[in-house]
Amino acid sequence: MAVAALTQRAHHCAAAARVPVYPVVGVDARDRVETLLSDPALDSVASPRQAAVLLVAGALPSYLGTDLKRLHDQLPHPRTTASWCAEPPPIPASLTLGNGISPSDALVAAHGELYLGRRESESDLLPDEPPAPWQGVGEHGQGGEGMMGGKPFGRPMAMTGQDPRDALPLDAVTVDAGPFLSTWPPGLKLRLTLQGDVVTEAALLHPPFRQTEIEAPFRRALREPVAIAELERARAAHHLRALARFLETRELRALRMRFIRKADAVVAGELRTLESLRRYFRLSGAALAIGRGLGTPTEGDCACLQGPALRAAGADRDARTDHPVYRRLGFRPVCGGRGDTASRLGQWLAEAEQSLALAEAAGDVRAEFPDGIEGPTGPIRDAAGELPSWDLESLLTGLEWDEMVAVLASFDVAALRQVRPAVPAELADQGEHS
Amino acid sequence: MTAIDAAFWALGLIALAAGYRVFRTDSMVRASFLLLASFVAVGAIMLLLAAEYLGFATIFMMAVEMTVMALFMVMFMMNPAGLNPMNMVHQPRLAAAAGIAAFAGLAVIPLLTDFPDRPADRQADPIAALGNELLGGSMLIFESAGVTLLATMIGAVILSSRSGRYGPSDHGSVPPGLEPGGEPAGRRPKSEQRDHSDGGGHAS
Amino acid sequence: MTLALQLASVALLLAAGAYVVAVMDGLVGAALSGAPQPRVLRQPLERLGRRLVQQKTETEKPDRVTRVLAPALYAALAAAGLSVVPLADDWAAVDVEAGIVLWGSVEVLTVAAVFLHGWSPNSQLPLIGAYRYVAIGLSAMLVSMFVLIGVALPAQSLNIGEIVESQRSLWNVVRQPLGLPLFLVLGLSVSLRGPLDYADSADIAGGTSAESSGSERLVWQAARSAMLVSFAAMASAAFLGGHSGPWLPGPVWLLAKTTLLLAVLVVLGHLLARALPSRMMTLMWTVLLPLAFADLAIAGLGALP
Amino acid sequence: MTAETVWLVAAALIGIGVYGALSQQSFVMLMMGLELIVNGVLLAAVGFWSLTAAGLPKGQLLAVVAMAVMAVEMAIGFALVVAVYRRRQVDMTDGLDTLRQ
Repeated sequence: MAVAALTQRAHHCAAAARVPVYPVVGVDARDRVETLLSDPALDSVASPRQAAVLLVAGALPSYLGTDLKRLHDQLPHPRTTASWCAEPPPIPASLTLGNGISPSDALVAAHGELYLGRRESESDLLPDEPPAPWQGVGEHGQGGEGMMGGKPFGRPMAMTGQDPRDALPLDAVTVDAGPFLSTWPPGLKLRLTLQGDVVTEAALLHPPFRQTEIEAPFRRALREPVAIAELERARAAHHLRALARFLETRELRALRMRFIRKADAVVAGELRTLESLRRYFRLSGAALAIGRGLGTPTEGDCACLQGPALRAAGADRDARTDHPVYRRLGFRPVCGGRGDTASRLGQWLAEAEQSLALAEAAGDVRAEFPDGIEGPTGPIRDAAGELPSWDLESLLTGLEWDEMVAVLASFDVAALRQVRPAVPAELADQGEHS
Repeated sequence: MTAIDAAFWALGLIALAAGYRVFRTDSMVRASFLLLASFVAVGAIMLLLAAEYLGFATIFMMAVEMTVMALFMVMFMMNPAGLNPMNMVHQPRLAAAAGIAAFAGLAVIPLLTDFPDRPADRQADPIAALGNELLGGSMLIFESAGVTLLATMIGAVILSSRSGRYGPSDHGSVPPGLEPGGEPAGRRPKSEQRDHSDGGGHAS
Repeated sequence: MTLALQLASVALLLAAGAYVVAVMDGLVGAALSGAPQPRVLRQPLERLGRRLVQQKTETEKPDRVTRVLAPALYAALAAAGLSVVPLADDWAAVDVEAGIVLWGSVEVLTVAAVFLHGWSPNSQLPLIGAYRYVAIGLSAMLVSMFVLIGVALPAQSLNIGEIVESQRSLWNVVRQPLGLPLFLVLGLSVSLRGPLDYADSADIAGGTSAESSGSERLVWQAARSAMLVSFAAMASAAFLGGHSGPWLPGPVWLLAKTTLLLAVLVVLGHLLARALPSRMMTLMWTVLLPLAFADLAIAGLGALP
Repeated sequence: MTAETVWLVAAALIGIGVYGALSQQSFVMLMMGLELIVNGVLLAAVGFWSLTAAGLPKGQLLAVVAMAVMAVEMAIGFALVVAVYRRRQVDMTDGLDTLRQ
């Protein structure tokens, strides 16, 4: 009796809790999802094992369906899937957001129903099979081959490989990471060979999805006059969001939320200075935490980059320099960094501050940019040609996992999308983990 | 049987069972932590024996050692849980016989000899006594242990670091020539005729 | 009977402390993020409810024994650490002569528990968390041991009660100014918090607890908070004079000092960025460890008769 | 808990350690056998100190020395494993047959 009452009580408590959401972000959905998850009633979690709601937002290519289904099955019961602007949803979703009622209210309501038993928990989409078949394989049925090799008990067996750092060859294991790993650019999938937490080999299997929501005013400016203030605020918001993502990799979830909320305030024109954000950034020691010289691309690779990443490496290329309106505003590109991770972060912060100052100075000046405009991640033109590929793989080789995550977070999606995958995405072996 | 007796037998059993399982499991991480369990049980027995400092110090030291050992296992064999079943035992009969002989030989001593029953005074402060002994009468022993540990640290760093006397130790290391670019000085190791890629180094 | 009573009081203190930590986390998080949190006082209980009814997930071929034991061991270590802290004059749950050494074992076994927690699910990301935590956790522990020896010097005893007693006239935080800041590093490390969270961090999808849900996660998270409480109590006994203070009864003083340290630790955890493991390692061995030596030297000079 | 029973347990630990050290091929496992032997010695020394030597301080000293031995053994042992592994890629005693040059 007492047990039943307690269980009942626990269910009621659980139903009222913040909704643990694991977001799967597709094409052009990242900013929207981040803004949604900055609602205090929702809690964006780092692992699918901690979530109750799988939020699938934006379009996803169908060849990632198996990855997504596996991710879905990793959520513990009770669980539910919500699709948001994903038409058609790549996996069956019991909840569709965006029909009138606000998405966060819909998620809260569904989560409550889930724990009160008024909504069925979703069953597995894939048969319960080991990530790599192992039972019955090998002489002891453990999936291994002799002393080395094979996939004993479903995990790849480590094999000795060369160490790039001090030539102590330890055992290395190859795993696929992504495409839905939290704190990674959504869609990015890498095949990594790890020794401990050191990446000894990296190959790009799938580039991150396009995220161009913030570029809408810039594309509009190619055709019609748009207020400079609007453009510059959008640019500042983009940079603040990028910094927020980096802060998350430094375990600063509260500050990340602050940056995202401020980014939204910037777009709405409610914020005129980034003084307090800069103070928090400095106080947190985020730049000290990564130090200098991490993730510096070669000179050739730097030349392939665009926008802030290029300017962080010292080049003063900025399409705004030659525009008469910007010249009148006294615009000078911010540049002169060392091209490493810390200078890319500093670049974002400095450019965001500069953009806000420009937005203030411009007032309601409007301008048109028929020949192309400097977007938040690089020049935007009507007839955009293929951009040159650069070598992300060797940039990541030799880094520790945490260093790799920091480096990845210091590039915008556009830069990562320039890298050509080692294997066509559709053909890449379907990996094992989220 | 008092509570202390019961605790002693239980802990003794844990120490022995865990110690034996160390050599019977096929995962080296498990082996490390089984050994740690054995040490923790022995440390707890020491607490029962009123050796408070030694008991906790044993647990403390062994926890560090075994965690590092487990880390080494993962470093050299990065396999999350359980290795491929492997038989890493040689001369098992001889080893078992030697083990039993060692036990029997040692067990005979307490059983046949009549030791005086002079338990330590539980009211006395054994930690202060140990401290006074270490920095008093047995200062020399204590200091030699300290110097030995220092030498160990230096030796361990030199042994495990990459650089040998004449360059990276994993490359064949040879002394520099007498004139620039000349033949290496010193006696030439015999192996050089057999295997050029693997010239004499300091590990031979 | 008294033993049962003492154990119960330790468990109660830890549970209450874990709740306070969760509330502080909510408040500090809300203040820093600029987003007001609804129902800060109720949220920990709601999370508790969810973890009680949520499914406990399984991984492929885990080490079942250690998967259950590691969180339990972590919680037990937190209790063991708190049990040697005297709540009032001559009243600690367990009065051991070598209290400082016991706390040292607690620190080290915590590293072992975290490693086992990451190793047991047979999964890549948790193992990476476990693997790199050992390196950082052991370094932080090394620093803390020198600091604790410095605290034992003026008391001429390894007993925590004696150490509190030795601070009647002057707190250790004044006598050895380097001690408390260095010791706080350990607090963030043993409870896997903020700048020293190398085991359960976001960059590896939750690290050692990336595969845990439901009751397993409940015990683990509760143990993390409990360990922070246990550490704060130990730090206030070692540096802030523990239960000693004028006017008010001893336990109230200890509670106040512990709460203050908890608040400091929670704020630091939310505010400071986690350094790259290699940089943190360098910091520990080239800056913090020499500082710990300096602290020990200061303590030694101060303890000269 | 008498001195005899403590020493019996210690003797059994030493016996298991001897078995382990002689039967294992891996260096690290071999070291574990040695550690277990020292563990037995440690227990015997503390038992001696506590139950028959009337708390003589030298008894504890013996245990401290045993611990130092253990630390030295482990540190040098690991360093040797790393050094040999660097050159030979082996971590098994049988692999050392070819070390003679």
